[in-house]
Amino acid sequence: MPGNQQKHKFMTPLEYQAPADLKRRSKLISLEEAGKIIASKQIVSLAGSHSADAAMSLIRAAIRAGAKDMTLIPPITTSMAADLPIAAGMLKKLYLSYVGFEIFGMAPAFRKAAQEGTLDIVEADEPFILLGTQAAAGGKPFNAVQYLYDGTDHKTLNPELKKIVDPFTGREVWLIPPLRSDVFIMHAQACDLYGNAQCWGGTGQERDKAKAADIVIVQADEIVGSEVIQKDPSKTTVPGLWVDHVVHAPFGAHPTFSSASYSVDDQHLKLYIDMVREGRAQEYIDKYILGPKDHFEYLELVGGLRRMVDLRTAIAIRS
Amino acid sequence: MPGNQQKHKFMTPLEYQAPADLKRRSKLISLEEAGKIIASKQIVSLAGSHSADAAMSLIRAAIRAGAKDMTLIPPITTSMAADLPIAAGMLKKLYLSYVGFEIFGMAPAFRKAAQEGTLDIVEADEPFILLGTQAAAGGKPFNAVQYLYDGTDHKTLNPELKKIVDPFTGREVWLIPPLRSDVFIMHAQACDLYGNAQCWGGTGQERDKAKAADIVIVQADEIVGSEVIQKDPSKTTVPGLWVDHVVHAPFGAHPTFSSASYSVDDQHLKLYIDMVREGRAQEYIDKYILGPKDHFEYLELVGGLRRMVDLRTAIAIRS
Amino acid sequence: MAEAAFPGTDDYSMAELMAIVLARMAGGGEETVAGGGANGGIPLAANRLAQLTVNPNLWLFTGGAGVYNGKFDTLPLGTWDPSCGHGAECKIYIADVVDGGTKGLNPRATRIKRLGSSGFGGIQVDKYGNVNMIGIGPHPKLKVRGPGTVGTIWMGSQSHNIIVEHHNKRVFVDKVDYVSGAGWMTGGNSRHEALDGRDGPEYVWSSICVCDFTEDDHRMRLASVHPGYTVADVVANTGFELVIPDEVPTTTPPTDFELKALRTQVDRNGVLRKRRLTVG
Amino acid sequence: MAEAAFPGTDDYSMAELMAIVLARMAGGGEETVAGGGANGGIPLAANRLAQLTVNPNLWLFTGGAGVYNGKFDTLPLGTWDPSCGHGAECKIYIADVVDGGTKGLNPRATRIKRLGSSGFGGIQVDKYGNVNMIGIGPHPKLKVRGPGTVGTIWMGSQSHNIIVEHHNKRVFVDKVDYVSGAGWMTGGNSRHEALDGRDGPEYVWSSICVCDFTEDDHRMRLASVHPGYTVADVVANTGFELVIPDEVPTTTPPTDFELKALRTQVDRNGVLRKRRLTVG
Repeated sequence: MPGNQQKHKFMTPLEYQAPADLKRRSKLISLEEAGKIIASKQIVSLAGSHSADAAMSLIRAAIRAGAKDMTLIPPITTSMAADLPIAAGMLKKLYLSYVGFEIFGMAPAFRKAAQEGTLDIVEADEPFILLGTQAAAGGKPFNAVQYLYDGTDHKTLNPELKKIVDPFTGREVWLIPPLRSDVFIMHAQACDLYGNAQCWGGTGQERDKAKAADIVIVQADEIVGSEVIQKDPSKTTVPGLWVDHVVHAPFGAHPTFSSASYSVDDQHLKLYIDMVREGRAQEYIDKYILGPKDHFEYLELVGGLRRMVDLRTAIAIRS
Repeated sequence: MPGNQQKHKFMTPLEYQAPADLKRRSKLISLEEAGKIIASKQIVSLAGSHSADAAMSLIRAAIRAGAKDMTLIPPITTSMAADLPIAAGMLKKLYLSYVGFEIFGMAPAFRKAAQEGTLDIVEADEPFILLGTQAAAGGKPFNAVQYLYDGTDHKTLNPELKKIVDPFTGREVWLIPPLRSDVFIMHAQACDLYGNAQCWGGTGQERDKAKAADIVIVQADEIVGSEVIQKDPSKTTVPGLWVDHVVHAPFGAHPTFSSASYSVDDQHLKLYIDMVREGRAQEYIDKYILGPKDHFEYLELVGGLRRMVDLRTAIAIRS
Repeated sequence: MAEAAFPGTDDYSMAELMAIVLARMAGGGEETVAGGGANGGIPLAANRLAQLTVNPNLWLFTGGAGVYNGKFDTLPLGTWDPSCGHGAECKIYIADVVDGGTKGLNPRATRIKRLGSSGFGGIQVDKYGNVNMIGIGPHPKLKVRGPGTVGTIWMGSQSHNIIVEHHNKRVFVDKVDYVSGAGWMTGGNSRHEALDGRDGPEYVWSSICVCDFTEDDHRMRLASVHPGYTVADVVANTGFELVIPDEVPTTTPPTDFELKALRTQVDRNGVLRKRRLTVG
Repeated sequence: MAEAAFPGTDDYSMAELMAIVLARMAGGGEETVAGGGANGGIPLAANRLAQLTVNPNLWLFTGGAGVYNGKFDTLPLGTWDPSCGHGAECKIYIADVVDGGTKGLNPRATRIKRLGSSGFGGIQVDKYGNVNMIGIGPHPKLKVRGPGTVGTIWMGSQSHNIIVEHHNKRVFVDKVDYVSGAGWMTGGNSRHEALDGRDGPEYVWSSICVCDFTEDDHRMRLASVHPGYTVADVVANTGFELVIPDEVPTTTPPTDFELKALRTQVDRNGVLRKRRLTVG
């Protein structure tokens, strides 16, 4: 039987098919490998919310790997996760919903690029990004909304919107096209080796973004054992099945928040904003992105263990 | 100031607006009241999966309250939660995806009504129900899918499907209309007084079904304190904001499973199936639905505390 | 650009006044949902304050953090701050927010969830309450690029208020360069006709006054002026002709009860007290 | 209707044989997702068995219970049984299932998740592998009403196999009364043309044999006959002309290793051992 080449696999008993090693395959790769994968793609998609839960270590790795002229499908709201790639020349095109640093101010690289016309901006919005992503997640031709755009200038500024007559009611409705990506990069607080990723906060854009992507890469603050994941399957934000690669990046969301884990580094955000405003974007990139030889050198540069522990503690003692 | 009738509410300080009682309003009502509300509506929607997590106590209450000629938007798969209402004459119309008792056999009342032509059946399916519900959840005009129906007879059997030309690609695509309901009734393992409902299993149809309904009623095995809910907000399946009424119905999913709580009562399911098959549906309804004066009398009739404890234990000692 | 600190007293900041005045709108005990801006936290503080003092049935919505009913007593950085999640009762996903926005409030629905004092700001607001988050100048190479429009489009599906923390003629313009959030559109019946009968904004809350809209034309009308400012101050800093009624009351200032509740139960770290809004 | 228990021996039941033969398809270590039927559990047992013995990278999908990778060692009632959730790694929502189904496998996608031995049954299956879950007779007052079509429509987006536990001429018909799951449609290129080049079913697994499809016409062809049955038995119980190759092997029977693994790690309560499938 073992030597017998069968026409049909179902004729060969299981004991002759068992692999030499029954170990489940790990999806862990290095941050550097992940950066190269991202840099080899055209369209990248991100999750997170404002200055929270951004996949910053993957973005830095992609910039280090020479990512250029990419298109970004951002989350509904974001700050440095869009602004830094713009500052670094990583982006050619942006689907805009909201890029700003909230109480810390406007996004300096974004604003400059937009006003100088060096960035191709699609005048999108919250439903456009979310419903377009939902459409791509299900391989649907489009997603439809009623009346909403009639009251705004999006209908003329965003050429990707289309109007048709609803055959059920005879009324005009708006169609949003699918927004797929080549690679979706996401931050998680915890992930096992097989890609089961837990986000402890966030706005729940991860599942649709993962489904709408060809490749999914997770950066995790912590790699946890399967027993942690199995404690409560409802806490797994994205099933490992959909995840291609896992990267271990402690404090990888720095300088943004990591929900329920560590605080935003407001000092570093301000430093970034100030440097870019002052025309010193390249200096920032040279020092903080291209300078460090790996993720841990970056963490040293921004304050090391002492600062990281402070940011963790800030979550607990906020007052 | 207090006696001063202000034109604008913002002119009146908070201390003069404080209600006599600052207590948060409870949404708890009796099962009987809930039954009357359901019976006063036309279109009812259900969640659950096969013979698990069905809102059986609310269905029994609706039948007792005289519910007639309703339309049912079922979950993707269901058994007694559709069959009993058919047996009791509660339904005039059914959006069909799957009604059957799995290893226990075909659904007897459904099959009889269908073959005798006494039930109006829309030949729906999994994507039709789910995507139609999603469309209604967002007030969208329709949901679209590509190519899928081309290979089947649904395209001729289900008159609610429409075909249009996708303006983005020029290809023909299928449109599914919104499937709203007047009332969505759902089973939860736990719920607080404000409607925050936890489902410990299930297929996650609850949020969309709640959003697609005018009224939402939750039956809960247990009413829990807010502190239980606040332990982990990610475990709240449906936000209380969307819930209109909460009913306390211990073992309310009987005879179906309640996920992670108690087992299916296979003996009772078989008894039901046998009686309906033998033409004794009315006898079953008289005895088990109309006979008991309340939910606890029903539980007594089907075995009381001894049987309920057995069904709970069966979850733990399955072997 | 003068600071809008309360002239002649340090008793409260104008940001505190705005939060308190907004909170007063959510009284009554009716079940309602209300959130706050991503930026700054005035409406967020307002709605938490209302929940604790006048409306326990208010659902506090913090979409960026993805939860309902966070139990904070120190003010988060905005609705997106993950610390909004402390003691929350339920996750809220962006998909749910979008479904709520695309559906909007159906006036014929049997179950209407009134929106409390949530609001949208913008880089421009015009006399009909239209909001612009897109930018100023010819598109696409805008002279001033706005941050993007996020959910201002929801102004079209529900009656959202408008919150403006810096009152000046650059913000209050006769006609916005672009509409990203629909107010009363071009006034009169224009909005009801375009948007299925849905009402536009009820109020505009600024650092120096409150405005509402006239009943027929839906033009912006002065409703009250905050203590320390005059009708003339408002007119001088507004870039279009406001409707000015014969009598314009002074906004009822924050009471001791209100300030104490705000400072001990909502904003223990005094974020709003330290905040300086501007006029002019 | 004769029982399909293995003639001459009580060593294993035909349900056990089917589960084991199906499990063999999922060997190889490739990352794959595979589920099981709502009814009966043969594919569910098969895929759990494969996961434990030949493919640790298989994701066990139990959609009705809403989880991936439940760690059961006694057989649940079906994929909908909440006990599938023991030790699961992730929730799977019907919305995700539907998104996967409407998207299907894109042959040009860089990341293809091959489907293991999941399958759909039906009340009728025809010579091109089309499946009918709707009913028999004129619509809508059908002579025999099927349970509804649930997700059989996903046969159109991915190459799902067909599992038939009761082999007889009522199920295996020349042409199904209605198509609820698209097989190779009318044979030849018909499916590739209608469904964007997506392949149809690869195998049909029945209680007495395994069939595949011819390469050009895509007509059902006998691939092997289970021990105890003959080609003549299959032909006599099939309502259309099967393609019969010159040599039809006997299905390799379950080995001691396979039976032991099935009975001690997957189906400790012997559900499949007690199950009696039928032929004729």
